[in-house]
Amino acid sequence: MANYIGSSLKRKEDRRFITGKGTYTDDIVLPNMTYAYIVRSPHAHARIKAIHTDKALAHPGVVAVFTGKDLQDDGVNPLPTGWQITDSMIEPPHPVVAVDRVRYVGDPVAVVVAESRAAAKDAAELVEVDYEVLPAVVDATKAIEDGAPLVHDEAPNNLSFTWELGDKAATDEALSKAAHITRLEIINQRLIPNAMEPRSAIGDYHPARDELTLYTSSQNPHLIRLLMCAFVLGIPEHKVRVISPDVGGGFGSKIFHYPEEVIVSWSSRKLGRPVKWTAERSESFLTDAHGRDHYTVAEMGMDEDGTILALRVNTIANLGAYLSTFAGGIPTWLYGTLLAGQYKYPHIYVQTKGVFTHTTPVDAYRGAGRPEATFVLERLMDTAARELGMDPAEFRRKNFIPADAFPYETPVVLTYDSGNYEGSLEKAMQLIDYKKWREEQAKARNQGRLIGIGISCYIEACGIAPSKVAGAIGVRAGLYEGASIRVHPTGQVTVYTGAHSHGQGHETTFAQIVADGLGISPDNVEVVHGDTAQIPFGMGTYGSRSLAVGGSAIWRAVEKIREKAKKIAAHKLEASEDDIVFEDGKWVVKGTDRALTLGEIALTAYVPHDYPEGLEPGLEENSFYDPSNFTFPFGTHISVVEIDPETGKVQILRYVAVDDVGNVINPMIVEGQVHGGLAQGIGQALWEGAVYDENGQLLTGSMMDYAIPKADDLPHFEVDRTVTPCPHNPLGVKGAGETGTIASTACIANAVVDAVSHLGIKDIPMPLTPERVWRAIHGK
Amino acid sequence: MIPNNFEYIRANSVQEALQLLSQKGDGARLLAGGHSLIPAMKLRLNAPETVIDISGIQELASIRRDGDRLHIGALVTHRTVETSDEVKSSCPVLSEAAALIGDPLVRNRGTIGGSLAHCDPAADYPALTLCLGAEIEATGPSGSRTIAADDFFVGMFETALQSGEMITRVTFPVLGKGTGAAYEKFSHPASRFAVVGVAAMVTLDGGGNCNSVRVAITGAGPSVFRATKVEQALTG
Amino acid sequence: MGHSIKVTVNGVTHEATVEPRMLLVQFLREVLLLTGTHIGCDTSQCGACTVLVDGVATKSCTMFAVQADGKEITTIEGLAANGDLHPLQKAFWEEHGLQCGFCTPGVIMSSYDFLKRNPNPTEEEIRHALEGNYCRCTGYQNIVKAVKKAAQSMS
Amino acid sequence: MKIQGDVVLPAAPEKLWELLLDPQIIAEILPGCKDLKQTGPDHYEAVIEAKIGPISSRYQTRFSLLDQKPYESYRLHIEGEGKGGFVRGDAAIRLIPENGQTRLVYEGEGNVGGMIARIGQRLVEAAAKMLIQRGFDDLRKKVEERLHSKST
Repeated sequence: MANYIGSSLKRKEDRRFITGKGTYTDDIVLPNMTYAYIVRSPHAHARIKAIHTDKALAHPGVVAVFTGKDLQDDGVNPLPTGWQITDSMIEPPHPVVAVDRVRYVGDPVAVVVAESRAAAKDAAELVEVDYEVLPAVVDATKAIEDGAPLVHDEAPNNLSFTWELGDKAATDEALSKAAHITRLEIINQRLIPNAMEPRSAIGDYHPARDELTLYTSSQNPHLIRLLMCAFVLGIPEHKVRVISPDVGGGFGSKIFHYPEEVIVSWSSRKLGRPVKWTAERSESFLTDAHGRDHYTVAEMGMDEDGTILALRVNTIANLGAYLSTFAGGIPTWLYGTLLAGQYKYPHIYVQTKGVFTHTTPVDAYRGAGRPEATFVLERLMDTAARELGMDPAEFRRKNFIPADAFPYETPVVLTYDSGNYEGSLEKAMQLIDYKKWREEQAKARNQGRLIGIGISCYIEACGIAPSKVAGAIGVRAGLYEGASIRVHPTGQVTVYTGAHSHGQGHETTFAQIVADGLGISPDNVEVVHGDTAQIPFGMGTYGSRSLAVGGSAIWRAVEKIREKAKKIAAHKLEASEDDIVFEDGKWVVKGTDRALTLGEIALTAYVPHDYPEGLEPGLEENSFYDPSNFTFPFGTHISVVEIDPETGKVQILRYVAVDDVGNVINPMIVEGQVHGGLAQGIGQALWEGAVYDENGQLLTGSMMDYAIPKADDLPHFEVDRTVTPCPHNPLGVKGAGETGTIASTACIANAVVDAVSHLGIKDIPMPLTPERVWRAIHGK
Repeated sequence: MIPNNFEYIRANSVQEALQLLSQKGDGARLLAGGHSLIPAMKLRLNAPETVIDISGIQELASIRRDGDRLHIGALVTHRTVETSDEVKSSCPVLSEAAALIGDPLVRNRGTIGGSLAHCDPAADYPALTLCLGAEIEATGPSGSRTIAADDFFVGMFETALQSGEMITRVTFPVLGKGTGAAYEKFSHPASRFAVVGVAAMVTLDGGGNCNSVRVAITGAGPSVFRATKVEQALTG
Repeated sequence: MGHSIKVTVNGVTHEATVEPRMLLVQFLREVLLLTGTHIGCDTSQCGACTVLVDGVATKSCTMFAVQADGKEITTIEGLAANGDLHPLQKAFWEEHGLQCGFCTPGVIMSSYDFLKRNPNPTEEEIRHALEGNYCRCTGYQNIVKAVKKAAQSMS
Repeated sequence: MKIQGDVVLPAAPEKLWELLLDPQIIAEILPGCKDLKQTGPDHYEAVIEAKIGPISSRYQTRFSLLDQKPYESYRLHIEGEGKGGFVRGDAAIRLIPENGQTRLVYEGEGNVGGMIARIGQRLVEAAAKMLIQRGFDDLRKKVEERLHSKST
């Protein structure tokens, strides 16, 4: 019997993708379909004085033109936010289509529905909007100043919330007694996710059945249905089916409930015809929720011998114009709680101000809060080590939480499940030959060459999360996961999971789990995801939760199937239940060669002629798994860079990633996740960054200006692992989807600064473009 | 992603293209490789009334060496320049520079004539053309004329081409013994346009002195220009 | 307004009338319903729409359908002959050269053209060859491996 | 986007003033200006066709000549909307006499919004400078022409 768990099985889903047979939302064509084009505000802040739609309506092929007022008059409610950060958090309404004011460039203003995309787009040019342009504010640090233009009248100083965590008094006191304080001012720049598939949605309403199907490129179909039905449209959930078919990447940006999902659903109900909307890339730049955008002042205090005493962090987080679905939680709970990192120090205080600006809403982007926390902490670790005259690896080692201290409770409310931080650091240092590179660096400096070595030791809290904890920290949703396993009479299996794959390979990983669990081939396991009509319930995929939570739910369902199968096997094999064991993929009478396979048992379950008394026929089980804690993957990444002193260009010479994500189901897929995460994290360090002008125009609004890493930008990554199983979920797994992003940004920034630190440079703001690095080197 | 509507006409010869140009006037644009025009049309930043597709005009798609001159037809793609043995042996820097334009897919369709006529301030070919002292053949209703590269690049997106004219050929010198040329480019990480690109050609005399130097810079001004002070400093 | 065109796509000749402004990618996706070719951007950068036009890898978003008149187009759907996967398709599968799959058809079609010209490429050459194809999932490492493997298996 | 610069015009401020406020001259020096209409004292409307390489955009434009201090200074405010987005500009213009000629100094803010701002980032500032430069070059020519035709 093959052991599928732990093997690099080729992905089951790939055949359709490599032959062009994937089905993404925009690939779906329905009979009688219409197309929506959305007129968007070109101004960051303006009052809408009037909207003239008559010319657009008269354009050939136009079916309807709707404005925000049409939706409002029809009882469409604003979009909800799903995370309440403080009791006093200010949540201004977020209209699906703007009614009297627009608050960012891209805010929907009107919707043109037509027989073709071309007609809709042509007619959209004929919609005339009279704006009274108002002053805008784009920088969160300026937005909280007195007299700044207000994004929402109900939010004075543009403040949605001030959130804090940790013991301020103790932290202040510890810092006041510290022998040395390292201070950094950090801008974690705004990023634009750019999943390769632009968002798309189709509303398909059947008047006779009063049923609505929404196809949407979402990571999160069940939650979208809940939010849209219960909060926005006020329609019965059981009459709505949300399907997220193949989704071309998400990285967080497709978690959220977007206006366009409501627009196509509502329009379809109005018109009785399917309505499709697909973003053009320039629309994606404006309207996909952005990521990061923090301004932070961080101070770390040490005693004489380099033991960390306390950390104080003040962050101003730009939330954009409205609160997106998880917006508040990212720069607070998913950020502040991670500031202990891998280190044992007693006092942390973090304060975050969540600030509205006239920019695209900001929400989770791969890593979501945790890359920002890692960046703050790991930049401080390197800077502090340098200031103390210690080797940065040594300084970290000195302050690590020791391997025997788990479970470990941090000063910022988390309890780490398991870890071996020294282990991953050691392994990474060996792999890259740290000592040799330090020698190389010294030699290079003598020759006027600039070589830098960057270390980043990270911790991640993921596999989000126990529902009870989620509730306590203001999440307006449970964070369990649902699964259902249906064993067909032939012994083949369909697995229904509430997790959603948009590239992560669930159809394979989950099949491996079920195959091992039930003694069948993964070829006989079909994984269904992304359809609310088929799956009991789900919380979607984000926060590296699919395997840890969704996989565990599947495992629980497997156990239930095994229990029932055991009863059937005992009956058929005329043995006591206690004597039946599951071995080598079969139900065996202990110590004999008498055994039944799943197929034999399943047939019996569906043709129960000879069957245990009182047992229900059929073989199908549901499970809802609510974890008892987050999982805490960790690791060490080390990079070596060389900077061309004449141009400031950074070249990555080596990149070693040692991650610990607990047990690994499919190493090939885990490595692939790490590679992709690295590309995005390195992208932030070196190239990516959203730039607005002071009037709120997005200047990096296309792939011509926003630099997404390309094949020849990136090095060959050396990826390895240590394995410290998660003690609290049945598979012993931790999340693996975000580690690369979390570690790599700080890793590269540390390497770049290390390369030029002997020139007296303490910090260079990201992205570390040639120009910025060159200016730093040449003091300009 | 959907341009405004327009009239599409395919021209099968230079003659036909010129007739259409004069007939359709200012509202007409020539379509060669399409990699500047079509993106602008997709974003509706440009909406020509008529598009005259010249991409199929065979007579403009060849490379020919004639003594110490290398003639490249206006519709020769970047990929052809990059891979042509004739170009590699006669004027290797051109091949090397062509290999740096955009990305391979852009190079598969983009043309030298299109690039020069478009005259993007950060494009690569203008720097090469200017540095190597190439000549641009412009053909209009009254026949062909030759424009020296030094006179061709007028400003941002502006050339010496007159309304009704089109580029039909670009003629480069064959680099002889003692002459070397190079192109170095610092690419924008997103667009791969030149943040700055420098083309230089140096001819040495028998004694190893610089007989002549030409240096052209792209990306650093409204249009490509010659770095005359650098040239003077290096000559002699 | 409409132009009659005759285009051979994956060996099948289609006749259609198209508006001049219809892009080749829209023709493939919306008229022929060959939705394996994707649209990832509107500035002709990402390469998700790459197909072969008379054998040359082309961004089908940067060519009008009317320009494809008389030409032979190959899309990802036409790459597997008689149901046998092309070595590139196999290699992408074996080396985990894809995750969400959205950029994959374009990457494969670009690689196809590239390997024809350079059957035995180095890693660096492969990386340069894929400069016009963006992938946001894989970090490119396994794409590079896949192209290399395909090259080996084709030689 | 900050806009600033200066240009020397071959006449004293007193002779220039009238020309600077002359709608016909304005129509001729605004690049791509068509259909200039006066909508009130010192308030105008025009269609401006901006053509810069690949980008060609029509703007429905309103502009005003404000805060006029004859022979010394005024403020030019311009607002336009078109398919590619919008343009807005506000510039203070000062006339400084210089040896019988005038140094015209302009300083202000220009904003471009919409698709052009997002896509044309690489080009917007350079293009704006070029158009302004061209406008003033044309102005100098017009001034020369007018003065020449008056003197003959």
